[in-house]
Amino acid sequence: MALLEASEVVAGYGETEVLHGVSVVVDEGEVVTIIGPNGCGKSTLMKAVVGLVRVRSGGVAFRGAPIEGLPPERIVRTGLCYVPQTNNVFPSLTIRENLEMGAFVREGDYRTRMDEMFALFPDLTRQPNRRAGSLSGGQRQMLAIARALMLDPVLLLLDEPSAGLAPAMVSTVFERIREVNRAGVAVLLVEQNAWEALRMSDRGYLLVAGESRLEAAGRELLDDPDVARLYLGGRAT
Amino acid sequence: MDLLGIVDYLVGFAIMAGIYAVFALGLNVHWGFTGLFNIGIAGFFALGAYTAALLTTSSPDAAQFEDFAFAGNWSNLPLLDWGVDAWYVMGLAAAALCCGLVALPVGYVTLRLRDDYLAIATLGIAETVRLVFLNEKWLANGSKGLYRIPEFLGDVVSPGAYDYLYLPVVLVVLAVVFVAVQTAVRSPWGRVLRAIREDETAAAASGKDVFRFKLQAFVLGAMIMGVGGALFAHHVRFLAPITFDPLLATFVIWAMLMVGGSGNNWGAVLGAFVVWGIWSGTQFLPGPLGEPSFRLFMIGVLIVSVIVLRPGGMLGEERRTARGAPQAQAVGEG
Amino acid sequence: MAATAPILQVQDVVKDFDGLRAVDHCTFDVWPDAITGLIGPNGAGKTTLFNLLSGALAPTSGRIIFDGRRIDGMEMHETFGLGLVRTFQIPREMARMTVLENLMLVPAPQLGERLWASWLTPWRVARQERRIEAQALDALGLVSLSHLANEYAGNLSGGQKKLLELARTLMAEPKMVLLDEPGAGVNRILLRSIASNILRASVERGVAFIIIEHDMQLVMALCDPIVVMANGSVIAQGTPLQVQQDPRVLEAYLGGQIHGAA
Amino acid sequence: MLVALLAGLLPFVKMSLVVNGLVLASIIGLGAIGLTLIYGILNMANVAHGDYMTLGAYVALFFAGTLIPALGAEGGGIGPFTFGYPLLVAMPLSIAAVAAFAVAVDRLIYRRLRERGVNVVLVSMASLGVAIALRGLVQLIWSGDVQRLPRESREVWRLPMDVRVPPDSLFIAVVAIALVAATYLVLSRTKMGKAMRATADNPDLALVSGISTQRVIQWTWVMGAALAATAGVLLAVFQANIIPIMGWKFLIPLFAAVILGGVGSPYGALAGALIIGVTMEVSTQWINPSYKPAAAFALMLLVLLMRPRGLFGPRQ
Repeated sequence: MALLEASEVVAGYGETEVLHGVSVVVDEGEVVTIIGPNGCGKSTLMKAVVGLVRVRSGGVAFRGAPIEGLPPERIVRTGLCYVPQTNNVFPSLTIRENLEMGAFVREGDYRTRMDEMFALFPDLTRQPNRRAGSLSGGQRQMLAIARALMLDPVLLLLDEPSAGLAPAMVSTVFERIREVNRAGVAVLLVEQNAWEALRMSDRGYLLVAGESRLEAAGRELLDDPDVARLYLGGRAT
Repeated sequence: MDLLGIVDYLVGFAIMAGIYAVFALGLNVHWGFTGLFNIGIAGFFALGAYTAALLTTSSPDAAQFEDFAFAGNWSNLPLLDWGVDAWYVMGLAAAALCCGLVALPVGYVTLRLRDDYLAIATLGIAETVRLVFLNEKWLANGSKGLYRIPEFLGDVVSPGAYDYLYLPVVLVVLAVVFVAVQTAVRSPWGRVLRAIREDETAAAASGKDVFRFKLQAFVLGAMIMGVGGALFAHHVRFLAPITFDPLLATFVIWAMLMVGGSGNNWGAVLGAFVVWGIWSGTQFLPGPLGEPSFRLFMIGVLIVSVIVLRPGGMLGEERRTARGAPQAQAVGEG
Repeated sequence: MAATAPILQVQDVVKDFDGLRAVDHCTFDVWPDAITGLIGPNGAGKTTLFNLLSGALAPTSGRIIFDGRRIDGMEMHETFGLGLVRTFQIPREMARMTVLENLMLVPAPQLGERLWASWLTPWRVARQERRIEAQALDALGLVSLSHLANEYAGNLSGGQKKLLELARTLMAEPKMVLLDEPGAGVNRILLRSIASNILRASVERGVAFIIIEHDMQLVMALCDPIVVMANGSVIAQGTPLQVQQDPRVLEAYLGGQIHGAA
Repeated sequence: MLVALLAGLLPFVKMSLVVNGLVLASIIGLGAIGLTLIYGILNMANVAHGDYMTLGAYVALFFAGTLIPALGAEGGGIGPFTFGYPLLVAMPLSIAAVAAFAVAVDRLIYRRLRERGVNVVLVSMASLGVAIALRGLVQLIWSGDVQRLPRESREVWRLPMDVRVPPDSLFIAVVAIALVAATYLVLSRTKMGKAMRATADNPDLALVSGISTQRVIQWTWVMGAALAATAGVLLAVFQANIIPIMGWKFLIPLFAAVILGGVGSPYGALAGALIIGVTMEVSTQWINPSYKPAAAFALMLLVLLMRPRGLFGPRQ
């Protein structure tokens, strides 16, 4: 049984329909990347899965149980955590408090988990009482991922973790994501930075204009000549 | 009550409802068309009333009051005597002017900021105006108030018949204000106001100086409220700071506009008559139901109910359609 | 390019938010007879740049010169007054006003926008209103929305709102239009009509355009030159062909040495 | 700069006015912190906040002045204070009552409006309706006349520098400081307090972190109303009388403190309250004391003219 199974998801904002029936599957322990040109609906798909955008038709099942239509605060309790692309930390809260908020629905003690996070993201350890608003872009991204991991999720949804980061920072972030995955967490990744992302992915999907166009193993998708063409115009064959 | 008593009552009722309709129109310019949140109508109400009264009232016997110098009664000056009570008209105009002059600087400071800052600012105006008239005894006799405010046209009719003379005056002023407001909000000027109410950023992206229009609307609405205050002064002919309790000088007017339908001038007038009818009708209710406190409670409940259950009020906003354009299919309210 | 001087010069513009740099020393020119495409990955700073150009935001440093005048730090209604008009990614219509009113709002300066005019000289206002109404109906005709003139704008569909935005820019008789994703959420047929409207305005009226758009087919077909942004800076500019073949552009979109991987 | 200016004036100011100002400031502070929390998390100007204070004062009056004496529990005074033990019992009861009222009103009215996604100004408008209805209700139950808490003592303390304070002032200051400290602890130490700050920061991220907005809003009302009720009781003690309009009248200094401090910032509200409270009292050295609210209003306008986002708000 697949861990996450989104089938024929239709969703959008207001009058505008962005996803016209997208299907994506993530298995236990996998890294799956969704690539596609801007505006193809990658972020919308993420938001639909976590309940921030209403799924108009189609279904989302997590560990076999349907989760579409549930409010976000219920969905995260099922073991599925999400890191938005922007505004993904609480700026006026400290690093430590941000992590606590990540563990909001966790029963009992979360201190061990927090220590694990500090071990995984050493950048955050130095000043745990620093306000998140004063962190650099890379540090914020680490904090955002750490916040989502506080719940010990089975599946982590990352929306463009490399966006707006300096190139050196990008590889660090990807390195951390790999470590997270090695610890047994499945990752669903939306990325512009297709090359880096697909290299570490088990599988990839290409999304164009709200529809899934291609599904392939990570490296195969990388080598597909159609991909570059789809990104920069011209016709796909 | 005999027939004459009933007619007397109805005339008195119509005068008050008419005066309130003027206020409701002023509030409509603020809230209904521009989205300005004014919870200090009482300030402009009092300022307008006192201005008109001070211009026209002759000094009471000063010997009775220690620190009462009286700053008013400009009609004694032999400047103007144009026959048909020019000073009454001057009073109305001065009331409007004064309110405009107070609204201008306060609006200038707060209208660039968050929408709800204006609410606090208007509350501040109301309280400051009240305090001035309460404490500056030399100006308007403090808490004892001004009395013997002259009737329209002086004393041509007996006090008992004055209402019959004054009702047409109120209705004429109401009509003038109504036409002026209706013309203004239907003009391109009013179109900009409604655009600002709908989406400030988009209005700015359409090249409109949002701040300037908001300021104009705030001042115009305040001036209309000043006129309402002046009408009121010459009707009750007695003013004291306690007259301008927020209940009857602010809250009731909000209830009128919300019930009638904000954004619709006919609604504002209708709301004034309906709510004033309910207000003055319920005083005859038996027991605690007729008590002012219960009616105050009901006014609050009424405002909340309209917002929750029927945001458009009785009439709702009119849709402005163009004759030159093909007719649209019927579609529900947006 | 026939024009002799650029209509818009963006010079070394920087915008910081809360410690993050959204626009990083951007410099480029826009020519009056061109439809310029502005592309780049999400988070590249394109919309922020639009906000800086239109006056919704003030730059942290740098200069923006439009039509020979410095406009950085101006307010939105001021840049509009100079003939620089923008649209929004998510259309912002006046929901409880009719479609026609939404358009009639735009032309400036209108006589009737002075409060006194509608009281003292209503006939002159009415005359101007008739003219503006005719102009608005024309603009509606161009974008095929005539049948909805008296509908509340809030009741339009997403695509129709996009067309309304476009009509709004036409009403302004601008020198330059900034279009933020005119194609998003719009079907193919509508997209074609939007594109032809843009082209017509550019050719017939000499309006300069900058277009942010994700539909690359549309960009490549319509725009020349194309400016590519990534991480807040301009990384390439040139003809569609040049941009398509520029390895830096491919890298910005796909990350890392894509050719090295193959 | 403004602070420096005020400090420069200090030598010319009567100390007793400053002390009085600090006492007033602690009452304003309690109200303003609640108001600014509601502002920050629900994004609405709660115009009924003053009337929540009024309700708090009247409920306390009911317990301390009516119910407890009627039960025959003669309290007698506590030390030099004007009030007796009944007030100490009445205060928590009043807090509970006002908090319950605020939560009920939110369920009944504001939540529906939020779910409908209406403009925030319309929600504030609804709170105006609530303010009016609440005042009517208070008048209906307790009449519109001036009422007094039972008064057990009339002592005045004489301190150096010609400062004379009633002992009640000490009580007011101590209760206020204790509650501000408690609020600080709740916001910085408890999970719900942090969740409240998180929701004010970024509502969507709070949602996907599993924080239930509904519960956060409920607790915001509980805290805001509890602080307001306490402020109401303290105000009743401070001015030695209770009238239905007392809370509405208090809105100006409340909002002035909130706006000065930058909307949504509890610490800012506290600082704003200090400035407003001291200004109001000290202004009486030169102007007619009844102009105090006008002084608060003028100061607010002055600050908005120079710093539109308040003294402690973000700069951009």
